Formats: sequence, structure tokens, C-alpha cells
Amino acid sequence: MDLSYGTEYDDYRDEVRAFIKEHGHKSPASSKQGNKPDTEDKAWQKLLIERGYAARIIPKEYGGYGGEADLLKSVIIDEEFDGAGVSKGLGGQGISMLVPTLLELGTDEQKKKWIKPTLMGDIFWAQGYSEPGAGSDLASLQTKAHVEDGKFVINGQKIWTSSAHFADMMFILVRTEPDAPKHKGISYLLLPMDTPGIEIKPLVTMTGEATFNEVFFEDVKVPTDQIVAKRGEGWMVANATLKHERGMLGDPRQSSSLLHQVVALMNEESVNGVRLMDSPLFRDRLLKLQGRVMAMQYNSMRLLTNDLSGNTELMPILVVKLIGTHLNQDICGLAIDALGELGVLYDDSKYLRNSGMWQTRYMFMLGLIIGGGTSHIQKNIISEHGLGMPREPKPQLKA
Amino acid sequence: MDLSYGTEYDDYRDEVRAFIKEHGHKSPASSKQGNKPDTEDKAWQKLLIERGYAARIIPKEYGGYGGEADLLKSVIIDEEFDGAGVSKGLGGQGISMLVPTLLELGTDEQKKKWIKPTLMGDIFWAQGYSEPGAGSDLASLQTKAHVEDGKFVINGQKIWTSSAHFADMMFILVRTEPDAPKHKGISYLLLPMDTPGIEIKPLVTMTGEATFNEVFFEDVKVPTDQIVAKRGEGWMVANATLKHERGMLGDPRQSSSLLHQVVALMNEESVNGVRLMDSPLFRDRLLKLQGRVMAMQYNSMRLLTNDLSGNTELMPILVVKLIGTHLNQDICGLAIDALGELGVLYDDSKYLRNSGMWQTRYMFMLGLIIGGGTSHIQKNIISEHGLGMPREPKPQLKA
Amino acid sequence: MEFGYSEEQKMLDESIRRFVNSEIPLDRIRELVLEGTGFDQTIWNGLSELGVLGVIIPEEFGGAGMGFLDATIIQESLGYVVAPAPFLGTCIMAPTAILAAGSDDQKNKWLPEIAAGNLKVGLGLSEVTGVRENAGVTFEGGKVSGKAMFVIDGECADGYILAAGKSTLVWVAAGAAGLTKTKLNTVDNTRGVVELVLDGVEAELIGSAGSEAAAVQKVIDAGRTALAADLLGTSQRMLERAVEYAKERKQFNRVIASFQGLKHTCATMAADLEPCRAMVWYAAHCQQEIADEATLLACQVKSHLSEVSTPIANDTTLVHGGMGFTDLMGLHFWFKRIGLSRQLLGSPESVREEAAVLQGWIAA
Amino acid sequence: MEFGYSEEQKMLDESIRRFVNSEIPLDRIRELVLEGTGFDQTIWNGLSELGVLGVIIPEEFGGAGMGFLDATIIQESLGYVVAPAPFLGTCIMAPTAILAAGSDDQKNKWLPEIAAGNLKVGLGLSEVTGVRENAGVTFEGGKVSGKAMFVIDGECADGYILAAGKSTLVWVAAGAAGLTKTKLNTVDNTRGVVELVLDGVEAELIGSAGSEAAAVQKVIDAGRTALAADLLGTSQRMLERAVEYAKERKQFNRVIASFQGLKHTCATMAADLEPCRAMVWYAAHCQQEIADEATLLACQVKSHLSEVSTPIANDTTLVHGGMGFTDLMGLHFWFKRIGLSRQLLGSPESVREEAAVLQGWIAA
Repeated sequence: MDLSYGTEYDDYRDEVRAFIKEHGHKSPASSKQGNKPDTEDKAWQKLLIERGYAARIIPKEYGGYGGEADLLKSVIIDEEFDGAGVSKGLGGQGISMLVPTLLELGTDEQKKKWIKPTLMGDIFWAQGYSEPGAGSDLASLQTKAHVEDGKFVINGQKIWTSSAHFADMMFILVRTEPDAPKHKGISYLLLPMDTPGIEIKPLVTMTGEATFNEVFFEDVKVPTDQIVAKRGEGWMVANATLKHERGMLGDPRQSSSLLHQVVALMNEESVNGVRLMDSPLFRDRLLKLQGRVMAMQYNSMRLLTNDLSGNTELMPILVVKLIGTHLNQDICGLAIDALGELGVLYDDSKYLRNSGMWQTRYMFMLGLIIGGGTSHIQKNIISEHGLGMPREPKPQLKA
Repeated sequence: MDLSYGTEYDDYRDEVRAFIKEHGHKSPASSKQGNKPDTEDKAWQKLLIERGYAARIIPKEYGGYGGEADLLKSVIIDEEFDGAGVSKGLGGQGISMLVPTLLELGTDEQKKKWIKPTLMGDIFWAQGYSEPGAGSDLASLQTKAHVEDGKFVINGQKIWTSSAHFADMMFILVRTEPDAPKHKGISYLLLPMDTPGIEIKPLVTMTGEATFNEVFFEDVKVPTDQIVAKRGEGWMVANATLKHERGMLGDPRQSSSLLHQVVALMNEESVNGVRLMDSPLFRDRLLKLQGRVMAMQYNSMRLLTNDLSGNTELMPILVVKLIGTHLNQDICGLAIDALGELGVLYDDSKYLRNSGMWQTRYMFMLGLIIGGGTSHIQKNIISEHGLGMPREPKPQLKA
Repeated sequence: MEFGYSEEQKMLDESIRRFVNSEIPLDRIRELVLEGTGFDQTIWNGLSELGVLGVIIPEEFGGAGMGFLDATIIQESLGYVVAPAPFLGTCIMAPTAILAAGSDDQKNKWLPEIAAGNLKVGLGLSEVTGVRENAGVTFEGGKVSGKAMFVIDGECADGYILAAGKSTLVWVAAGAAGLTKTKLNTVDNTRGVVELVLDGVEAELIGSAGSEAAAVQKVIDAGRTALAADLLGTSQRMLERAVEYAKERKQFNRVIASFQGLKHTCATMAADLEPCRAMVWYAAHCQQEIADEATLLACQVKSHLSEVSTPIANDTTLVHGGMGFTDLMGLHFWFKRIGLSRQLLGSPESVREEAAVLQGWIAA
Repeated sequence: MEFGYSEEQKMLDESIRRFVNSEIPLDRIRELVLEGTGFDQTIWNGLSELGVLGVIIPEEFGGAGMGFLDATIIQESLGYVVAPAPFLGTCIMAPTAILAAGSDDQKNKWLPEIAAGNLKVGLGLSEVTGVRENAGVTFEGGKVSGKAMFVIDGECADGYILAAGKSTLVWVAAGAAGLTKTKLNTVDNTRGVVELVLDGVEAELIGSAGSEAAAVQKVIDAGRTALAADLLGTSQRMLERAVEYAKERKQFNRVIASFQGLKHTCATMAADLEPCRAMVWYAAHCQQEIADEATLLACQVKSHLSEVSTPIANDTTLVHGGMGFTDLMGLHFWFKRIGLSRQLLGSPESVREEAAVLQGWIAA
């Protein structure tokens, strides 16, 4: 058991801290996330890439830092930047999903054309995967593209498309081979968002915010070379992309941060002159949640060790999303319940506590319980892949 | 809304109370239940039948009281006898299940032969339904009987056979038509327990008690006329029997009684000088359980009204077993947790509280969560029969 | 023995259900939530035409002279469609207060106006169950001062009934001099909850100063029982929508209602909710007929329904998948109404504590 | 960075698992439970041959000089097979006490004997966490009097380490004059828990009277962490048995493991349990290496594992259907061990309260 990262990494941590101390003031505010990158964002991103704090392992020729993969350095960057409340550079699904996908499966030309401007924030991407009729069963997507005059012609609808309203481009899954089995009929295309025939409608969620969109396609034309891999290989490409996404939902660092905020709240707030922390019921709920958060934090350390040593243990990975998202919602639920009537205040109400984050997060966490594979799907996966229980038998086809 | 039973019934209640006052001292102790009826039991039973407090609606010619069905009178009998801690007469599956079944489906000869001695405690019955391989899927039972020399010859095994070790007779389901569909190949037979080839083994449960048995059959011969209804109709007969059993598992009167005992316990018991009732955590658990118990009590009143008016509402019936059995276990769980280290004492240990009933009941209630259709099966039934959700599709048959 | 609805109550139930289902569709909720007053004149007129605004007001004061169970039948239906209507405050809590503590003059002055739909009343009793932000109202020399938070149905009210301490009830007219009203935005915009700041505002005593503790308790009991009925309706509709959606929605070539995991989720909701129906009936019955049990039942029905409803709000949303998280299906209006009802007039935790005191399990 | 077992620890884990799986089969448990001493010489000899009885005892005192995580690795395996072996008291709690507070003489006297398997020690600290039946031990003039309840591993012990108050530790020999031992029968007969009544029994101080509060805490922390490891093993085995049984058992022409409702039940158990593994590792690591976190982790790991294990005990039994309720499958030995471990050295509720005080959230 060795919980230190070693001297080399202590030095690296010092270096990161020094950087943050010197340059941290240039960091864009976190509230700007979810908007189109502006000059400040791009300048910060450029600086981060130069120092290897963003795009660390992307080759120089494509605009990255060109460093070697080093998990502990990545962890240190996360810890220090997050701890100091400093931006880790541009986000978005272009950088997190499309870039690694192109690096793995794109042509040389595609890599050269797309990666650098994406990293620099000059091209912002939206993701076109989900559809209203294809939720848990993503491979059943119905948005179609047929070829006409050397172009794919796309018709259909996507949903849950964050940043579609300001994105420059979209990577999208469409059904190009209607007669093939459902997983083999899909292609992965790249298209400009200003292509005629695209209509974007903001998708308001239960929190009242509209960070997602619905996107409608009517005879949207895309040149046939704007494809990653071959026709019908889109499902394989998408899975290559999805694997880069793992582990973000249910991250225990978020649980831990939420828990600390509830502790602070319960120390400060009183009802009938009694501090919430002095309520045995709410305190015990808090302590139970702390136990659950701790378990997930140490589970994360176990996963980090496995990643470092190339060890593969499935179960501790499989449970993160299910347990973490419910845990986060439960933490928010405690804050709401402890606040009582004050806990139901919303929007810009007088007496609002913590800017109303508890209600917003409570609902948003429910969204995360649903998104990225609902809890029902997660339990299927855990029982089948983790416990080796059989899939449900296929239903008899109706005569 | 009228919660009174009406004057006629107030009079009846007075009559019952007077009877209990006069004769209650002759009642056998409740601890004798689960044993073979003795002289005292039989005398009490005879008296109850004469007064119409047992075998109320069974015709006189078969040894019953010959009264008319009157639900409220039955409820009053239950309330008053239970309230006074006085025996309601002989129990056992002969009286509760076989007698109503014979009344409905038996031949005249069978009724005359079996009902009266059963009611009087001269013949005690065991039930032979469950098998190790046929739990939730009772109709898949494998105990077989073929006909040889005018007799059924039974081979196989039954389980969960309470009172088999002292019963005189058994009513049993056996597969007599191996080639018929599984629900159509079963027959309902009556056989003496001293027939050669029967071996009885006590079945010890997790509580350490052995109120159940396994019963093994090796070439056990039963005359072919010892059958109720026809060959292959046993499943129909069993279902007619089962319908007489409904609603006993999860009875809220039991929940209410358990709850009161926990209240008393928490008022009496202290840890570190603090009365358990003064622990906000255990008190809040108690109050939550009280809310659940109340809901089930009023649900029972709703069911009683429905029974009285001939109204059929399915959902409030369907939930009783699922909710009631879990509720009862949760009540016992609170008692154990509140007692802490004292709560784990067992058997005849020093310091044992309430004769160790909390641990015994906690486990026994888990047995009831499982028995009579596990909670998983109950949820299937509620979703399909109560909510109209479809059955699972039949699996594809393997080629 | 007849535990359940009478024939008249069945008819009432049907007519109110017909009304809310046809006259208060989701689209209308959507619009009204944007306004956020918790009131709509058309809906109010409709309820008035049904003759239910005076449900618990005796006929001699222009009401329908029906019982408390009739009132909860109506409240349940309003919860079922998350109706923005100040029925809880105006038609249940206010008449309870006036009937319990008011003089004949006051009954004659207010009750007929309420029954006719001309007077809407906000109820401020939050400080009786829990004080925050130093809120609280004091009565002296015919005037009230202080602060009343979470005044139920206050946004659209023409007058307020406030608790000044735990045993005094006063009437304050909307727009009175020295009165400042601030809307408190909550997650649930189908209800108009407000704060009143009072600076020497003219007030009319209902009953006598300092001796109406029983009446205050009665109003709170009535409010809690009605909130439980509202939760019953709200949760029932969520469950129904979960089942309806699951029967339509296909994934992996099957309606998702055929997946056992999802069936068990729905069955759990149904099993938890079904016994609540009889509990609400009994609690409502007690408010009128069994004084000894009225407060205990009000506490337990409010807290039990709150505990049952919260997971139903979550699981119904989960059954709808991503669609449940959007505004498109409007499910969140139900989700949020459950959130507010859970906390109004005392959180489940605090209400259970009252039940413990009431039963003598602990000292007050 | 290496959070997990070292190569040596993996080997230790494998060898102890091999031993318990081959040498402590269910049939043997059955027999030993009837005896109810919580001890079996053959098993003890086997553990001795593996060299693990002195796991946390330094080599200079004849031990293996391994760490606390090694001790929990062993305890987890013992929990996995519900082994009747007084390892918790004798090999974890007693050495912790002697090492923390004992003199060199005492270390030399007792530790080598423990490591060699010649000395079994019962631990009586129950009254530090909660007093019932006026229990409690006082030390005066070299003698102890009073009552110690729930003495862990006491039935087979050759000597006892008792807390006399919260800051004094004493050694009492089994069979000493004035000492009365009574077995306390619990649901879990794999452990021999006793009560000691002491009437002026000769006792040997471990450390100084009244100044060993830190040592007492350390022993409790060690015991709680080890109980958490035991619960991890016990629950893990239950989960495995649920899955194994479900894969074999057929109902309605399918293995029941293919029913989604049952799969979700098993997945929930697995998801709750899996992160506990890393938590036990970290808590064990803290006992030895991170003094600042040792007590908090001991509290949280004990209470969290208790909360996770209780539903696993119930749901695993449920998955087995009627068979789970019988003695035939022996599942109930696991069920009952979870029941006892949950309450020993403080219930989850009381242990969490200690964690609150420890973090300064409330006053002591």
C-alpha cells in the first residue's frame, strides 16, 4: 500500500502549482462553460496546451502538446486546477470525444483538418447521437441518410444535443444502410451546422434551463467523404468514442464537494433556533452519506491504481455511474429536506440559499441517473458483465 | 362514511363478549397450536361450533353450525377472541383449506366422510403441495402417480409440509398425466399418513425450529377413488382451495400488535441511561413504521367494506402480502436495532428481551416475505393484474 | 359499516374529475405556471359552478354543507392535474379557521363570500411549526407586526388569516396600510406562496387573543390532511403516467412495460401508494367526526404521503427516461408539486415529532 | 501510488482463502455451531501453521510482523466462511492493546504466546460504547469488580483484556477467583460472546490506570475495522451464493438468473458492496499509517459495512426462495453473523454519532 505519487510527481505538482499561482488570474470563469469560446478562452487554452496542461498527449503536428500518457500527471492537473478553481481549458464533446476518435480512426487528412482548430476553440462541435425513439437502445436510431448526387441526404431528428445552438460542426450517427442489421447500418458523419435544412430547437429540461437542443434534419446534404471510417461502421466508431467518456458520471470528487457544502449548510442554518447539525435525524443522514461518499472515493483510488498498473477489474468500474449518481441526488435531497420550507425556494426567490443549487442539482442529478444509461440499464450491465448472469432470453417472434 | 357495525352487530358483540367471559377459561393456550388436538382442544372446538363461533357457515349435516355467511359477525368473532387472547378453535389446513374445497368440489360421500371428523379434530390433515423444485412455479411439480392394480402409486417428494409428523391424512397434488400440459396433468388425492412408503423428515428453518417437514414418497399406494374431482383437474381444485387462503399473510392486525410491542419496549429500555424512546433516530423510525401500519389498517377497513358490499377492487388486495410482510420484518428490525447488542441475544440467553421474539420474528417474517409467493412474484402480479402491464414475452425455444 | 365514499361522494368525485380532466389540460398548466400566481379566474369560476368552493361551509352561510372528506376528494383531483387554484387556503383552511374561532358576524361576513368565489384567503401559519429568519407575527392593540413566511395561496389572496403566535388568529386585508407582500418563488409555480411583512397593520381578531390554540391546531390539521390528499392525487397521476408511457414506449423491440425490472419499479410505487388512499379517507373522516384522532391522523397522513410520494416523483421520471427530464412531457410539474407539498406546514421529520409528543412518547 | 494489495498480500490472500475454503466447509460449521464455543482447535492449528496468528505482532515478539491490512485480509476470509475462530479478539484486538499500552515485560509475556497459538484472549470493551444492565468494571487496588458484557471471543479465552472505565486496561486470567463467566447466546453461534461478573478479581494493569484512553480507542478502532472486514467477507459470500443459486435454479423453464427483477436485486447488492472493498483497505491502512484518520475510518467503515450488509443478508435469502429459509443450505449462518457483527462494538447509529463528535460537528 503506497498512497504517495512519488518524488517525481511531487515535483510535477509543485510545477503545476507554480503555474497556477503565476497565471491563474488569466483563467476564464467557470460560469462561462457551455458558451462559445471567446478570445479569453482561446488564449487560456493556448497557454495550457503550450505548458502541457491541456491536449497533453495529442501529437504536436495536430496542435497538441505531444507529451507521453501519464495518468498521475493528469490526476495532478485535475486535482490542482479543480482545487484552485481554475479552468482546465476548453471543454465540449469535440475535444473530449471527436478528437480521440479521429486520432484512432480518422484519415490523415481528417486529423490535419479538424484536430488543431478543434483544440484551439476555432471549431466547436455538437454531438448527434441520441434520438427521441432511441434512448437506452441507441443502436435503433432512425435518422436516415441516403446518397444522392455524391452526397448523403439526412432526414430525421436528434435530441440531447448540447451546444447545438452555437456549434460550428456536428459529428453524427445516421442510418445509411437500412437493410443491414441494426448495428451494421450506421455511419459516422461530420457536417457543418450551417448546412441548409438544419433546424435547432432549444430543449428545456425540468430545471427550466435549456442547455440541450433538439435538432431536426430535412434533406441536409453532406459530401460523402465527410465520413469517419466506412459506411456501416458508425457503430464501431461511436463505441470507440464512447470508451473515451467513461467514468465521468458519478465522479466521487463531485460527491465529496457536495457533501462538504451540506456540512457547511447544516453548520450555518437553524430552524426554531436549533442548528440543523444539531438535528439527530439530519445529522445521521449526513453521516450515512459520508460513509457512502468515502467508499466511492477509495473505490476511485483503486481504479486509479488499476489504470496505472494496467490491471483490469470490471466491477469497481461498472458500479460508479449507478452508485455515484444516486448518491449525488441523495446528498442534494438531504440539503433540501434539512432546509425544509426554505429548501423549496427557487429561481431568484428571497431567502434563497446557495443560489438555489440544491433544487437545481437534485433535478439535474436525476437527469444523470437517467442519462448515459439509466439505472435500470446499469443494473443489467452489472448483473450480466459483472456477475455473469445471463441476458434475458430473446422473445418469441410473433407468428 | 359509517364506521359503526350497526345495532344488530353491537348486540352480537355483547353476546360474544358474554360467551368469552363465561367460558373463556376453558380455552386451550395459544402455545398449544401446531400440535395434535387433545381432549381439551376438542371440547373447546365442540363448544365453539355449537355456539357458531367456529365452522359458522358449514352445514349442520357435515358437523358445522349451519349459520349464514355474515362477514361482520366473523370480524367481530376475530376481534373479540383475539382481543381476549382466547383460542378461536382448531386451526390447520384441513379446516382452513380442505373443508371449503370439499364443500365446493367434493362428492356427497366425501363430504360426509371427511368434513365432520376434520372439524371435530378427530382427523388432522397435512397439505402436500410444495416441492423443492417447484417453488414459485408450483404447477411444475414433479411428484408422480401412476395407476397400478386400481391404485395410484405415488413417488416423489413434498416440502414445507407443516404438521406432517402428527397428521392423520394428507391432501396432495401429484402429476398423474405426464403427457398433458403442465397445468392439466395434476390430480388432487387424499391419503392416510400411515400408508406404507411415506417417510417424514423434520425441516429445520433458519430460526432453528422445525415446524415444517419434508415428506418422501416411495411407491405409496392410494385407492383411485380417493381423488377430489377428476384426474387432471387437480390444479383447478388447488386453486379453489387457495382462494380460501387469501389475505392472511401481511395481516395489519399483526403489524399493529408488533408495533405496540416495540412502543412498550422503547419506553422501558435504556442505553447509557437514555430511554430508547428518547433516541430521535429510533423514535423517527418508529413513527415512520406507525404511518405504514396505519395505512394498512385503513386499507383493511376498505377491503372489509368491499367484501360487505360485494365490491371488487383488485389493487388494495394485491398489495397486502407484499407491503405487510416487509412492514412486519421492518418493525422487528427496529426492535433489534434499538436493542443493539441486547438485540442479538437468542435462545435462552441471559438478558434476553421479550423471550427473544424479535430475532425469531425477524427471520420468520423473512420466511413470509418468501412464502406464499415471494416479493418478486408479488410484484409481477401487481404489475400485471393491478397495473395491466404485459407479461414477459415467452422466450424463444432453443433450436 | 361503510368505509369509503357514499353514492353522493362518488358522484362528486366523478364530476370533479371530469371537470379537472377536461378543463385543466397540461397546456393550460404550462401557461399558468409562467404567470405563477397560483390562480386562474376561469378555473375558479368552473369550481364555483360545480358548487365546491363552499364545500365545508354550512348551508346557512351559503356553502354546500358537505363534509371534510368531500373537501379532500376535491383537493385530490386538484393535485391529480396539479391545478393552480387556491383551494387549500381559501376553501379548506380559511373556513376551518373561521368556523372554529370566528364570531357569528365574521362567519356571516366571510363565509358566504368564500362560498361564492368572491373572496380568496391566504393562510400564514408557518411559524407555528417552524421559525426561520426570525419570522413571527405579534398582535397588540388591534394591529399586527412582524413577518409571516410561506403564506399558502397568498399571491392571489384578498385577505389573510395569520397566526400571531400559537394561539391567536387574525384577519388582515390585502393591500392594508403597512403590509408588504413578496412572492416567494418555489419549485412549484402552481401555488402562489408569499411572505408578508407587517408594520403595524390593522388586523381583526378571529376569536380571542391568546385562546385559540385549538383552532390554530385545527387549521393546521385540516391543511395537512388536505395536502396529503393533494399528494395522493399528484402521485396517483405520476404512477399512471409511468404505466401509460411504459406501455407505449418501445426499446429493444418490446414495450418497456414488459421488462421485469421496470414492472417491479412500477409495482413498488403502486404498492406503496394504494394503502394511502384509505389512509387519506380515514384522516379526512377524523377531521370532522373523531376529534381524538384528528391531529395524530393529520400528522401521520401528511408525513406518510410525503415519504411515499418522493420516490414516486423520482421513479416515474426515471421510467420516462430522458423524456421525463425534459419540459416536453410536463411531468416535472407533478414532481415539483410533490416537492413543495412535502415541506409545507411542516416537513415529514418535524410533523412526526409532533405525533410523538401527541402520543405522550416524549415530552413536548 | 499503489492502493491495493502488494504481491505478498495477494499471496497471503490466496493462501488464507485456500485454507478456509478447503478446511472449513459448511458441514464443519454446522457441527461447531452446535458446540457454540466460537473455537475449534483444528482450525486454530491450521491458522497457526499458516503463521497468521501473530500477523500484527512484531517479529521480536515471535509474530509475523505484518501489517494491519494483512490482518483484515485474514479476517475477511474468516468472515467469508463464517469461521468459528477467536481471531478478532485474540489476534487483532488483544495485540493492539498490548502493543499500545503494555510494558516490555507484558509484551514478552503475552505476545509470543498469542503468536504461537497458546493464548486466546477475550476482549471486554462493550461498556465503553454503551452501558446496559448497569454493566461496567472498576479497578482499585489491583482488583477489578463489576460486570463486562458482550466480551468478544470470551467463551474459549485463556485470559481477558477489559476496559475498566474509558481509560484503563486490565488483564484478567480465565478461572481467576471471583470471576464468573456466562455465555451469552446470540443468533450467531460462530462466535463465543460472554458476560463476566467480577467480584474483586485479581487483575494486572496494562499501562497506567486512567491514562490509556488512546489505547482503548485504538483497540476499539482495530476491532471495528476488523468487523468491517469480516462483514465484507460474509456479504461477499452471500452475494456469490445468490448468483450461483440463481444460475442453477430453474423456474418457469428458465434459470431464475435470467429474470430481470432478480438480476436487478443481485446488481444492487453487488453495486453497494463493491466500493466497500476499497473502503476496508483504506480503513485498515489508516489503522497503521494514518493516525489522524484511523478513528473516523474505523467508525465509518463499521457503520457503512453494517448498513450495506443487512439488506444483502435479506435479499440473498429471498433469492434462494424457501430453500434460503431452511437450515439445509446453511445460508442463515451468514445471515446471523451479519446480524451480530452489525451490533458488536457499537451499533451503526451509535458509531456514526461518535464520528460526528470526532469531526467536531457536535459537542461530545
